[in-house]
Amino acid sequence: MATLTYSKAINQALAEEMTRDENVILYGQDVAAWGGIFKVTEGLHEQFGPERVFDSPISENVMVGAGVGAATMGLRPVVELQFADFILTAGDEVFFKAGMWRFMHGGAFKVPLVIRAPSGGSGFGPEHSACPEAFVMHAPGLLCVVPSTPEDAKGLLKEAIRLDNPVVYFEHKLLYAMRGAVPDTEYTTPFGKAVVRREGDAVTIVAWQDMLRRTLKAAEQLSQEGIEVEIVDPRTLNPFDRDTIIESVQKTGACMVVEEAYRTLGVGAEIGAMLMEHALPYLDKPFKRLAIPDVPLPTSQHLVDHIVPSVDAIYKAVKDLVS
Amino acid sequence: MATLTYSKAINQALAEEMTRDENVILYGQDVAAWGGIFKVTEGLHEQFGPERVFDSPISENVMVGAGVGAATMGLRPVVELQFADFILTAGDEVFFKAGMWRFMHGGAFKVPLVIRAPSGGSGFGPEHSACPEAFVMHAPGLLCVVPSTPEDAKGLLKEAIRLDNPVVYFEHKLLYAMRGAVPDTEYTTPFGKAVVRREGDAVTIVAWQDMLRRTLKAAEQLSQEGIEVEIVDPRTLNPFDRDTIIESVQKTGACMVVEEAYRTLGVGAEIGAMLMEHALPYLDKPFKRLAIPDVPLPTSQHLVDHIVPSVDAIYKAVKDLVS
Amino acid sequence: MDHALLSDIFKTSLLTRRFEARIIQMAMAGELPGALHAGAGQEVGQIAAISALNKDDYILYGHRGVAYMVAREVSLASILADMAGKEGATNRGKGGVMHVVDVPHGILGESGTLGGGFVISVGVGMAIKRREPGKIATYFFGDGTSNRGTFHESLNWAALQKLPCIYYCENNGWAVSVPTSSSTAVPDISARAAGYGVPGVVVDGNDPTAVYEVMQQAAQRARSGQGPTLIEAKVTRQMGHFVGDQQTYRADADKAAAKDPLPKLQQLLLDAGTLNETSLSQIEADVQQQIDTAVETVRNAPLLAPEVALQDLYSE
Amino acid sequence: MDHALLSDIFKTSLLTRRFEARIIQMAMAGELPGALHAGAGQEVGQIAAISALNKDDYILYGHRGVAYMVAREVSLASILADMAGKEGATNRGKGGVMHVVDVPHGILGESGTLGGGFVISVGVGMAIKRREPGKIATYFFGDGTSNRGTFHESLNWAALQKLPCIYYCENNGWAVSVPTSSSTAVPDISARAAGYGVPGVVVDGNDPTAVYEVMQQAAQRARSGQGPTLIEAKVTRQMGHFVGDQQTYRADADKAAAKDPLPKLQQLLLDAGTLNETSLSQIEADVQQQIDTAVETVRNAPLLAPEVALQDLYSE
Ligand SMILES: Cc1ncc(C[n+]2csc(CCOP(=O)(O)OP(=O)(O)O)c2C)c(N)n1
Ligand SMILES: Cc1ncc(C[n+]2csc(CCOP(=O)(O)OP(=O)(O)O)c2C)c(N)n1
Ligand SMILES: [Mg+2]
Ligand SMILES: [Mg+2]
Repeated sequence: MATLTYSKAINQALAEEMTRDENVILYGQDVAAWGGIFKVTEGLHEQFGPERVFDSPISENVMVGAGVGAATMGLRPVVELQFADFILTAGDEVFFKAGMWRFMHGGAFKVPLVIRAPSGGSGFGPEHSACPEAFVMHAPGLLCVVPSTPEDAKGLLKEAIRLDNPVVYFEHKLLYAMRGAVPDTEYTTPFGKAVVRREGDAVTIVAWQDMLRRTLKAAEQLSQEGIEVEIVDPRTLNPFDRDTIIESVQKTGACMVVEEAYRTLGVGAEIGAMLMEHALPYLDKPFKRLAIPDVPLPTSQHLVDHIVPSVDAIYKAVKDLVS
Repeated sequence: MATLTYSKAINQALAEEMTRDENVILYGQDVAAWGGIFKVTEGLHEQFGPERVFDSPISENVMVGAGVGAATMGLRPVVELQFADFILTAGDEVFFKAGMWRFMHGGAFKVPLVIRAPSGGSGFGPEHSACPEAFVMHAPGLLCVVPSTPEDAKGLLKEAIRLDNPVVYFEHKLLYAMRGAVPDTEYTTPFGKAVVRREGDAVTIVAWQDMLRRTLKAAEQLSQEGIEVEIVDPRTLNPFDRDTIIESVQKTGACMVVEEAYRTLGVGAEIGAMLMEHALPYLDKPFKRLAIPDVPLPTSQHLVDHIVPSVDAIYKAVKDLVS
Repeated sequence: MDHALLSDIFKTSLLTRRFEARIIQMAMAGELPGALHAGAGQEVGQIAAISALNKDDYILYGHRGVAYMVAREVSLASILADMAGKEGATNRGKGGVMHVVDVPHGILGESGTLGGGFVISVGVGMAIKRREPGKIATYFFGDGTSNRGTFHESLNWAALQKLPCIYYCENNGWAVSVPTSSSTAVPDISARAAGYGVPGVVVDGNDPTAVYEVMQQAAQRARSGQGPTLIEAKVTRQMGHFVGDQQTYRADADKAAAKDPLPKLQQLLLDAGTLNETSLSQIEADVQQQIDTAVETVRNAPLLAPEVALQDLYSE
Repeated sequence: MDHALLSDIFKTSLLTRRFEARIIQMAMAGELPGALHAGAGQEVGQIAAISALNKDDYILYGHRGVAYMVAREVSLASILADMAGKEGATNRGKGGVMHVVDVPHGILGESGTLGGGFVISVGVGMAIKRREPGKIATYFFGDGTSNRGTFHESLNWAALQKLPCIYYCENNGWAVSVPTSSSTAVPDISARAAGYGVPGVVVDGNDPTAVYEVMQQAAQRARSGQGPTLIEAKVTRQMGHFVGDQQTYRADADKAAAKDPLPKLQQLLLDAGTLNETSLSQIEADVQQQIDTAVETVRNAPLLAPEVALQDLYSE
């Protein structure tokens, strides 16, 4: 297994799938000569040429909408939005054209479209920093992916490109530099299968991307005090693997969600409601959500740090819960 | 008390507030000479003239965005989107400009904007039939109103127009013709106060707009069998009155949400998670959600009827729950 | 223009006109939902435009009538089935008459939010440029729809990539109850072509020959890799925006009939002797028969199963 | 143009140039976040344009530098405080340098999503037309931003309502790493004015006198109720898109300096005797002093309290 960064893993997935299938094209602002503002697409323009990898105007609506149209007629576009927040700037195209074009035409089309959406991070301000997963998870017709490791980033993107349904692929800006082992051999990662990142009995914590990384850190500290938390990484939010979470909760009797989305109707809300429907008998502690307290992400880092769940906040929340 | 239709109540609220404050303007497609495609704004163009009530181009982005800009500089625009779904067509303007303009400028502006969004109903197809409340409730900065009676339609709209914050006002298409008593004297209805529409002890049902109407019908049948359900109408989703729901659940020990939004991460998800956080000890029955099964609204009525919670479905769900 | 072709255009227009009349009749009688936006008065131009394209060129349309599908020989029964939510519907109850689709006949559907076709059609253009070179994607849209931001992003995109796309604007002077003059800063939508370096052409949409010719030029341009053309056809909406619209907002509603191209085309063909009273009544009879058969077929067709509501969202 | 005004423009431009240089220096040193998009080379035109407006006219700007605020005498310390997240910040840590706001000085802020200013500024136009007649709203935006759909919807809206708006496009030939030719189907953004029936004017953005004159005409037009003007200033981005951008994508980066209007303006004023070596060094000293004071003020200012993150969303 080679050790790669999260962004290099994405780059490899793109290169491999573009090599495998000439119908895969890639476009977005600055993705060509410059390799993307986050340098994720470096080298692809040179390798696959301007017909398959090209820069686009600042026109998010047509970027996504053209991707849908092209997908219905046999291409497999990968569209890079410069920031995940822009799925709302292209709201009609993401939620209605990508999400519903097949449905409203009675299944006459397939829509193999991937929208790459760099999410989270901070310092970019209210319109460039969000984790808008919940908007996508609520909307019918859109698959939703949240890779947390280089291995998953590669495997889930390769799978996304091969699927015949539209996928919003959230890549977390703060994970781009993360290093991790990636299989040398060809693989894809199936959608809808959560993974237990750490075993424990004290409480089940559901977290992904940067919040997973922070939760794992907090878990180390807690472990030194004899508190072993179980951590579930959903990997995809649609399809969503409830069973792994329910099984874990049957063991731990408690659940906490740590997420970088706005708290109200964040992904944690669905997990809470789902558990109340299917696991009420096993729950002996109140449900807990750590999330953004329903304000946009500010620009100044120390204000951001005040509202994004920190390792310490996760640590404290677990202590409260178990005591 | 006069008996008015829901749409006439909205019309009166607009007329009264425009009379009270000359900064209130109203625009949208077909709202002027024609009085709106749902005839809600009839007579206002004649009464207040073309500078204050005018038709707009088919330009949802600028319709909402200009409303925000105008609001920051002292007007109090009421923008009619022809269909509630279009809040996503104007996604950037609704979620970022209306929701965040004040925040990202450190409170330098007030944004007294009302977006009127005709929701629900059916036969209009996937892009003209949704109840997209959950998108708004998840987003920071947007107040969210879901009036269920002519009285509330008028009182909540008058309040919305007077508030200095942006409000998405969902008016349900199937309620336009609903008749109800409306006070003759001046009044406004405060945000954030749910109302118990029917008292009971069997289960707490949270429902609003057309789903409330159906739930009340189902409650009649259930009552004949000695099952008394308690029905809570939240009236506004942001601010959201948790206490009334929690108090009711403390009495009934069970909760069900009936809504016209997509099930996953619909408003019911937040209610379920909230109860699990704050009312777990009182809950002796699993939580239940009746909602749209995560597909868009089709056009054909009998397909719509298959997926929108019916009086009968509500009746059955309660029977399952209490037995 | 060749009269054989002209009389084909006439026949298809007549079929469409009578077919929509029947749909309206059935809607009034409560047998169908009143979701049709009648194309009466615009169908001659629509059909003339489509007849200038190859049968395998692709079409995205607006909501203004069913001529687009009729011109491409989508079965009348399937269109009725879409409205009735019955077996045989092209979109299986999901989209009704708004989203009639027939890929083999090049009918790629419609966006319910106006102007969605701008972005979808350039995507289709990107795909055919790479996978089916020589084909064209044409998007028919209204004057009001040209005020969507997607118009701008799409035309810039198509012009930049020299996509094989045609933008066919049907300027009927109205968007529901709003006259173009109160919604659009320029009288000619075609003036907007200048912002993208593409040809902008105005044509009398009531003149099938003129329409045919500008479409041919645009098609030739698109096929030879020179990119899109913006065509603006000046037309007249003969009826209300939707079934039952009394047009109380429209002072000149009565004057519309005088501009109806269908009787004019009929007269032209009669004068030229291409048609005569006998052939004409033969055509009328044939049209009625086609419509009657379609109506019968659909009356006898079963409703779609309610569970179909849950299908077609994801491809398995 | 009157040399007193020209030397004011020079002074403000120099102050802006030196101030941004200091900001970059502090960012490189890790004392500030590197969020600035330097306006070097574009500030002369920006300031000349603003000097043609009244002090109480409103301005919405893009992200290209801080000249807009400096021209309106927003305190340098408050701009630094916005970057540093300290007390005295105009947007209280919420928007950093991207959303500097100062309503009393007519600075109405920025949309983080490019082109949001198109829709906000026409709304401002609607409000001042009714509440503060005689005032103008000007929106400064880049060539790349003109490809947003909001450009189209906004210009049609403003033209239709004859709003007192000015659209000032700074065409610097680039959108980050993408040359205008690969993102925009027309070389002149101003060509797009034709689609809205408004004047489209190209001006040399390096020539303050020329800029001043076209802005005056546009302002006169807006104030007299004739509606918006689309001005396109051809300018040159002197530095990278953001702090630290090596511009590896830009072959002609080295040629940019030759087009820098600031030294030209300085030479012109020296040749004309409006400035001399003494007055010039006096100006430089004065500029340095203003900047030093601002930097000192901010260094001594306390960080905003973390809880401020939770404020300013709703007005009470
Ligand atoms: C984005 C959007 N806004 C509004 C509507 C509602 N609507 C349907 S048809 C129509 C008028 C369209 O006018 P035009 O484009 O000129 O076409 P015409 O009806 O005249 O053929 C409107 C406003 C819609 N479907 N989508
Ligand atoms: C809607 C949107 N898309 C993309 C971006 C990211 N972005 C910020 S600046 C920029 C380039 C802008 O180019 P231009 O408008 O020409 O202004 P310039 O930087 O040249 O001054 C881009 C793509 C954004 N902020 N908003
Ligand atoms: Mg029209
Ligand atoms: Mg530029």
